[in-house]
Amino acid sequence: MAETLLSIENLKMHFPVYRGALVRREVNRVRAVDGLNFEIYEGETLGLVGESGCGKSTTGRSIIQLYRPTEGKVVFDGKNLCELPENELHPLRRDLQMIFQDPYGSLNPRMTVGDIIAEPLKVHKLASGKAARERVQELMEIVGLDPRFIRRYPHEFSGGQRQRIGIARALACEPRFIVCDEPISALDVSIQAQIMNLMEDLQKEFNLTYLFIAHDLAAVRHISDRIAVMYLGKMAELADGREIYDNPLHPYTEALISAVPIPDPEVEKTRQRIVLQGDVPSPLNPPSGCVFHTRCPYAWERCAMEVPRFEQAEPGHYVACHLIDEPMRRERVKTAMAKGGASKDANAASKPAASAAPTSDTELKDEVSA
Amino acid sequence: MKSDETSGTPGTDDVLLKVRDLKTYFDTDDGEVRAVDGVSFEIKRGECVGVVGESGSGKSVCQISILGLIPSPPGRIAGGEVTFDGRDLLGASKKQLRSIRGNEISMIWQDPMSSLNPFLKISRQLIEPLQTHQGLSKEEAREKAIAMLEKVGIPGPRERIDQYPHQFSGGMRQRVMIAMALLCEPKLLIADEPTTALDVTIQAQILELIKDLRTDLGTSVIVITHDLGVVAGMADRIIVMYAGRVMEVTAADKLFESPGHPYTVGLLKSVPRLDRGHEERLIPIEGRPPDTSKPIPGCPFAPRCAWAVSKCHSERPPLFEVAPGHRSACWRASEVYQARLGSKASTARVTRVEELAGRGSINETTLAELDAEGRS
Amino acid sequence: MTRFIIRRLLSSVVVILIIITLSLWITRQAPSNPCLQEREANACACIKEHALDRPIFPVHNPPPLTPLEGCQYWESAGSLVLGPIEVLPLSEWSETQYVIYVSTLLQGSLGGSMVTDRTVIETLGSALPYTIQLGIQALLIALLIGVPAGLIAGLRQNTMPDYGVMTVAMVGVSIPNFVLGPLLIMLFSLKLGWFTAVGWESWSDSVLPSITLGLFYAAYIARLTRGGMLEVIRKDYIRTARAKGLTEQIVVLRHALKGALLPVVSYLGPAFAALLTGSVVVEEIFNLPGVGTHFVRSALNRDYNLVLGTIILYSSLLVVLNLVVDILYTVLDPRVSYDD
Amino acid sequence: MAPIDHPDVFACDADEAGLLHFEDAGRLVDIVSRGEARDILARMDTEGQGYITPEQFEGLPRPQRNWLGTDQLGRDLLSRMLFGARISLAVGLLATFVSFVIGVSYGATAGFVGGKVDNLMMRVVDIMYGLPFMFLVILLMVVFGQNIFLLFIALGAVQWLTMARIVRGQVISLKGQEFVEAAQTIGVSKFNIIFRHLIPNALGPIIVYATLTVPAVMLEEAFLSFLGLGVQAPMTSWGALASEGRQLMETAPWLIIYPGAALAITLLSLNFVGDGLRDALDPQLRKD
Amino acid sequence: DKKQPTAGGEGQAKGGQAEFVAGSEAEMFTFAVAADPQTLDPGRMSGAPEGRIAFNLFEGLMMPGPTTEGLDDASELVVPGVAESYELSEDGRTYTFKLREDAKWSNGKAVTATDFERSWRRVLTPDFPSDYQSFMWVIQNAEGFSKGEVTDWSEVGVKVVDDRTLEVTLTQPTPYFPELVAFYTFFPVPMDLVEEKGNDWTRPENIITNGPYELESYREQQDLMLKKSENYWDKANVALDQARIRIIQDTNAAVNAYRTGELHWSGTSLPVAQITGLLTHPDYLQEPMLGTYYYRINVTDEESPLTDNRVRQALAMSVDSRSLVEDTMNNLFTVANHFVPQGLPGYASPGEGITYDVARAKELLAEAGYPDGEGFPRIQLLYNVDENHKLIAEAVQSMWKRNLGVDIQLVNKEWRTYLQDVSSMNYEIARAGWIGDYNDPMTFLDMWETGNGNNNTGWSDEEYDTLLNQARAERDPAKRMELLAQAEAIVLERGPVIPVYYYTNNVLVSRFLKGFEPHNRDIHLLKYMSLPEAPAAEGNEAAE
Ligand SMILES: Nc1ncnc2c1ncn2[C@@H]1O[C@H](COP(=O)(O)OP(=O)(O)OP(=O)(O)O)[C@@H](O)[C@H]1O
Ligand SMILES: Nc1ncnc2c1ncn2[C@@H]1O[C@H](COP(=O)(O)OP(=O)(O)OP(=O)(O)O)[C@@H](O)[C@H]1O
Ligand SMILES: [Mg+2]
Ligand SMILES: [Mg+2]
Repeated sequence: MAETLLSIENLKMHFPVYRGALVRREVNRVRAVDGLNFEIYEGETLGLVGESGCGKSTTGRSIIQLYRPTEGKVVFDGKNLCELPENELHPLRRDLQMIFQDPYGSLNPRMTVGDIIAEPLKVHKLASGKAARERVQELMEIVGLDPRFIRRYPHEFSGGQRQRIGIARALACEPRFIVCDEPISALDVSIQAQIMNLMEDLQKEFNLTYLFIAHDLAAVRHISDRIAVMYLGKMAELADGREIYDNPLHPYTEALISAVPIPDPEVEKTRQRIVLQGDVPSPLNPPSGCVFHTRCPYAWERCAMEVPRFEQAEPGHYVACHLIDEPMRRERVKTAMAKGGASKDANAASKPAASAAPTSDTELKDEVSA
Repeated sequence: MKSDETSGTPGTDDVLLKVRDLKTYFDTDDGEVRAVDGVSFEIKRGECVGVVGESGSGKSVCQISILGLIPSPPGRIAGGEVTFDGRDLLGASKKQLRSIRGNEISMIWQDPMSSLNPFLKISRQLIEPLQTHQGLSKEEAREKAIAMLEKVGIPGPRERIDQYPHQFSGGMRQRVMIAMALLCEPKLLIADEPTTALDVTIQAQILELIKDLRTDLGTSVIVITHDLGVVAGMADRIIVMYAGRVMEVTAADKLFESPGHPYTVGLLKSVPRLDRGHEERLIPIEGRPPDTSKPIPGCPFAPRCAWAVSKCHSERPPLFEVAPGHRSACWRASEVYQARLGSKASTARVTRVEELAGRGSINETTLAELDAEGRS
Repeated sequence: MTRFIIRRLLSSVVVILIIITLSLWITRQAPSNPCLQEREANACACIKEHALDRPIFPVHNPPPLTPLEGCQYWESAGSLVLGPIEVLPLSEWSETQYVIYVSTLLQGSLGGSMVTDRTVIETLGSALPYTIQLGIQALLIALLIGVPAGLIAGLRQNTMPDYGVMTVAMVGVSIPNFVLGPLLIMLFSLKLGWFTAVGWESWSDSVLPSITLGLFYAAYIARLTRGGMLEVIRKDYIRTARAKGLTEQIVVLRHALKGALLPVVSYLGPAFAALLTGSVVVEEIFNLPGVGTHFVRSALNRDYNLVLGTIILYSSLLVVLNLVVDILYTVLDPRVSYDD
Repeated sequence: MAPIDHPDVFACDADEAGLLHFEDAGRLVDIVSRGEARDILARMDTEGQGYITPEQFEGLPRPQRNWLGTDQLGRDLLSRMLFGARISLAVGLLATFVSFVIGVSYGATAGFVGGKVDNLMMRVVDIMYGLPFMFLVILLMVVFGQNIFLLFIALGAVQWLTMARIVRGQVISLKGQEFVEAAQTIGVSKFNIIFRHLIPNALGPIIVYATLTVPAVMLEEAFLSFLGLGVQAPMTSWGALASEGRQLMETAPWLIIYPGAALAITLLSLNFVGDGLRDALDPQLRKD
Repeated sequence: DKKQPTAGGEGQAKGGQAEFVAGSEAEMFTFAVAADPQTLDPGRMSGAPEGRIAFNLFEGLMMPGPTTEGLDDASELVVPGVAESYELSEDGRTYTFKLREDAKWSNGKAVTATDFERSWRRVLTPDFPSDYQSFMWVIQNAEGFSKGEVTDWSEVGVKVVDDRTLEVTLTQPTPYFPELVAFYTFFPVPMDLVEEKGNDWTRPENIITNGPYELESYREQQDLMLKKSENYWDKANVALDQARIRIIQDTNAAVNAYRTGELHWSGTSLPVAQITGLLTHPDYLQEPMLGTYYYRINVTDEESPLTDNRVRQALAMSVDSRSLVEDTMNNLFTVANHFVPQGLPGYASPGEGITYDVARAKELLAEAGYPDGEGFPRIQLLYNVDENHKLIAEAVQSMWKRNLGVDIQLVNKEWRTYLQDVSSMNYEIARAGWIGDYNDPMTFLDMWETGNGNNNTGWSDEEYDTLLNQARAERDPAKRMELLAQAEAIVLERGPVIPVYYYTNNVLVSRFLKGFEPHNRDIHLLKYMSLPEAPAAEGNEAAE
């Protein structure tokens, strides 16, 4: 395994909610990211998936210190970024860059492409004047943009081209690590492929490390070496890409993978989909215990009481789930559901609450014995 | 599965919606954008048709045109025919249209966040169509709405019906939209990217829901999306659109197995699949979609097409039937089809589609050439 | 909601207190004073009575306003005192005008006018109903003209009705009301004799002033409504409403109107405030017994107590109005909630 | 005959016979007062016939017209309007510029920094809203003396409140956008983020509001003129002219019509200029 | 026929001006005053609106007569009020007023000499906020009493002989004392009520008056209603039963009100701009006023050329007041060459006064060292915000520029600031106006005495002071006037004043109103007026 580039320890990012007209009091906090522990290796692509609002972006932003985390450490080059003051952080910003989800929104509409790409050069005093211009043109070549477009404004480009501009800007300061925050979800299917290919090529060429955030599991699976699954501000599972697809340990990962539609009617016909019930709880008051227990088909009392630890279940495969301690439970519930005639149809059509509430152990036993 | 059986062979041949040569143009500063440029298709009763294609290919505009909701100006329907249940929609009066909209044809809009009126209670928005179309009293309509909310899986509908949209989560809003669309038990349901705004797990919920409702009510469904995975699981037939035109029409399973159009081929290749290894490099379609504000004499995909011959740039291909029920608008459709089928398939008979003869751009010689090309 | 209102009112008290403080300071910085001429014994007496010759704030140099013998003349440097500030000994604090004023205020009094025999509360009390009625009527006119005009323009964007309405609106915005008022008088009072030219005896007398005052805002509201309508009518939910087969009337009035009016509603607060203060001109032209005239005249007369009273009245009105607008906002837009 | 002290006096109108009628002189002369003109004419009218011929005074210049009439002192309205335009426009632009500078910096800072600072800064604005504008102006007139431009800088300083609110709102909505975050990740300084990224993007509404401020200030100046606190005579402004004119509305309607029209037309055009400027500054609307 | 429009031209007033009938819309006799009365207490009041009200609500020992026109003798200016008659002692210092028996308060109580004595004493109380306290200082020891120097009231020259006899002793002979007594500061107030209610006694619900009218109601910024008093001794001769006094602040509004038939009398004098269209209207009335509009010059600044009398004279001589009056002011006022207005009984201003003489002015200026205005500093002309003042200032500015080559700067300040600048002498030349308080030149001349609070120019002249003092002591009226004329000549020759015009009162008053005579102090008592049934209907039809 390659060297560790970044190590994240107990990262927390809480957004306070204030109230009060004159004297503002903090009344609550959005626990967007609530205690993450993982490492990112040099040269790898770490995929980060999860539903909307689970804290993926917040994680990425906290890592590159766009948000100053509430708690925890982000160790890069032996330095804890979270503790560095702004002026000491400034030189390190070069190494940590970000590509944004929205190719429209992430480019200042009032600046020309040249200015946008040149800005990091100027800020970090890497080049100026003619040199900067040449460097910009070079970067444009690298990402596959016609250097003649240097004077154009972002709106004069297509979505894919805009995303390339964003990539060129990120590359401009020759970073070592790039957070890619859903860089493809705003793009069209056919362009997504272009961008993903480009990113892969650049990674090879410049030995980049990516944190690739997306909620499209297929895309993440395609590009990533390892995949981390998040749920409601917590890490659910982290493993090698193949491993996580073939052997998901966390019920949420399992459901997620089963839910991703496959563009193949044959596969779709035979696939058994796990349809999770209910909505994602609010990070303002996350459920007790395991945050997933409200939607988990296998949940039992313990899940509501006790927060599962994020541990290595198999080599290189980390998961936060009590099921690891009771490996048989999953199978028992599945058979119980099948017996009870609970097909996915029935599930979807009516009783949404059925599986949302944790089934008690006794109930389960009854069903099994019946 | 039950639903799979019905979708395999539509119960009846009866055509519910027939669209012929529909053209919708927008007058913009850059000229006339031909968002929909001669689209024809049919929807049978009880059938579920998927419409795919990339962003801006005219999928939504085409459906909105059917409902007569194209904003005008700048939009206008420049030609074509839309027959719904034997009635001409394009020529219908406003009043007639209103009695069809929301009643016989309902629509689930792309973005549930913005498609519900944030200023009105859910109850009001739900009972409105019932009061308008079925003349129900407020109480009756309300009861019906509550029942429908229950059906689409909103817990505690009696309390929640008096809430405002912002008090619902995205998935629930989409369910409300669906409930609203189904309240009048429409004959045709158009779902415009019903899940793009949603998470995968919620998306799965919604897709299941639509499937089930379709089975229950026997409604015809048009699902618009650019997510091939979504249609793969839902649709009986698939229409592939590109630059305002229909590129290919076929049964869902056929499309993925043996696409008959280079565009479809490219599309399928560029999508990463969860069930395949990630080592396989994606093959994107190079180039950009054409500018629909300029007239395109030939095939709009020709500039990006590896198969393109000179004819592709100059003449617009009609829909050839490459296999029974499988049509493709490509001069080299049969070759493409064969190539994909490999040796398995017999030589496809290239047939000129008679309905589209009105175009008259193809004469005997070109056809003969084509046959010759196909044979070689 | 109640908590929100209470919270807002409490913070308003602080705001008003700051405004009083600043106003007191500013009024005292304004050159001259109410008792300058030989023949202003009344004001001089009043000043003595209200301890206005005491400093407002602990300042280094006692303010230059020291009454000379018999208070016939009052020397004033006529410029801002910007010297270094030195804290007054505590014993003198209770004598500062600030402390005196605020404590009388707490007793519910705004003091007496320095020019007339009446108290500030009496004077403002008799004027306020007129100003408020005028303001409300003008606002109603502005809304009744502005909203429909804006709706028409917005719904028929880039057509003749749109251009027509908007041109009229622009002209409306550009005519100063001291031109419009006399014009209306000339036409409707002098030429046609429909209305009286001055004074406010019956309801009909308030028609012309309300129009004069309201027309500017009508034009403004028309613009806002049009903008709001243009934005809302393109919203997805309007398309949804149409797709449901609703009649155009329901679509516009039930689905679009609320959203289109939001910018108008948020403008209502400032507008009403501006209406109240802006009524000065109209009150003068039509000789109406309103607060606006007091405001200007008291400032010109250096009738400190009346000035402060007017300011307090205005700022309280403003605060309350802004609160009302905020509440109105929640009524209109269910997404806005102050109780999260 | 005494030499004519003021050769420019004779901007007179003669009748067909070329005679200048004595009793008309008052109405014809527009540069000096009418009494003056009459005296001069009387001195020239050697025969005491009540009129003089051009021959009697060689230096008589050609007749000249007051295209838009004259005011009470016989001054040419058109010239006064042209002079008034200088003041009105200068006042409008200057005050707007001041409000622009203060409002934009203040609003952008409050919006960008956010939190407690924002809360505090906006409370200050609230308080300023409640302050008596009239008093501020009188006070400022004294503090700044009689310099009209300084006075209107002061006016602008009062006008910035709304601008600050608008800019703040814009900045708050913009700062959530990804390009701002992008700039932050690059390491662009806060100052540059505000002035290079946020403000240029908020420029549309800012410009529109600024062009609305110009008329607002011009009307405000007119309002001050109405109260008699406007420009210092003999300088004038459109507001002052209109306010003078309103008193003579019936006897001399042109005195209000022309300045009023000038005001209205200018405001109308400014509106279009504002829209145009906004479009011109927005690269997305720029046509190649 | 190619006439260009010119504002304020003489030909503006067109025919058919009689299209409205004054007061046709009013329910009763209605006139306007320009502001809310600051108080209804005659002892404390000052100002025109208050006076207008006080003269009808209250009655002094003497009252102003109906007119000041065509009088030969100053004594004709006043008519008996509460006093049937008075006697003047030989030395001209003691007046004995005989009060009439039937003079009553509106509550029916008799008006007695004690009422006067107590009222006057109130006014003379030290620190009593009366602006006209000094009017009483002609009474023996009154000044001392009011300043706290004399504490024993009995030393003051006011004696109640009996209920109906009041004896007043003056310090010096004061020929205009009867006119002072007819002024509201000398009016009686209901002292019992005053003592009971304090300042609240003037509230409509409390007030007790002794004049021909009673106050019925008062609405701030709107109107006061007067009704004829049943207890008034001369009620038989009071023709108007009721009157409404409307408070109309803006003169434009007043004209509009008049034109819509809501007023019988515009009340206040109307400014030039508004009246030009009505100059030929039959309701237009111009009456002379005892007042002068002038520019005062600050002579205290040693650096300034204005300390040089030649410069002042040059400036004064180059102001063409004829043109100002005739052209700028549309003849609404009277040309002023002197400081004391014309028409004071027994007084003739000295010589030609200041005449328009550009040549002489240039000479004087050259003598002073500024030939053709060269080297003349840019001095400032201060005036307060007002349309008329502005017009005059602009005209004067151009006259000086043209005639002398002197460039001045106009400075326009709002009233209070203007006042402050004037009283602290922070100006160079300032516009001013002076309205006489009584029909005697003294009211104009004593202000230039050294140390007078209204001087405000720093000018002081020993000879002048001496002349005034001589005049004060002089018993022979003719000689006295002669001395005063000499004094005026000094002011005009070396003084700090440039007279511009004499005020006149330009009002609109119904031509059907009887008993409205010209009065040079604008005192018009309702008591003298009557309104025959106005031919309102005819007028209304005439209007379209
Ligand atoms: N600045 C902020 N202030 C308050 N709450 C915030 C802020 N930023 C994010 N949040 C909240 O934190 C949670 C996680 O947000 P985040 O953007 O990280 O989610 P995400 O996983 O990236 O979702 P998506 O897929 O929609 O981008 C959400 O509930 C969001 O509302
Ligand atoms: N109001 C409009 N004015 C001008 N052009 C329009 C308008 N609406 C749509 N178009 C154009 O019509 C074309 C088709 O748009 P449409 O919305 O149907 O695409 P789509 O296939 O639904 O794409 P998506 O997947 O992004 O929803 C686009 O090129 C678009 O630019
Ligand atoms: Mg995100
Ligand atoms: Mg679409």
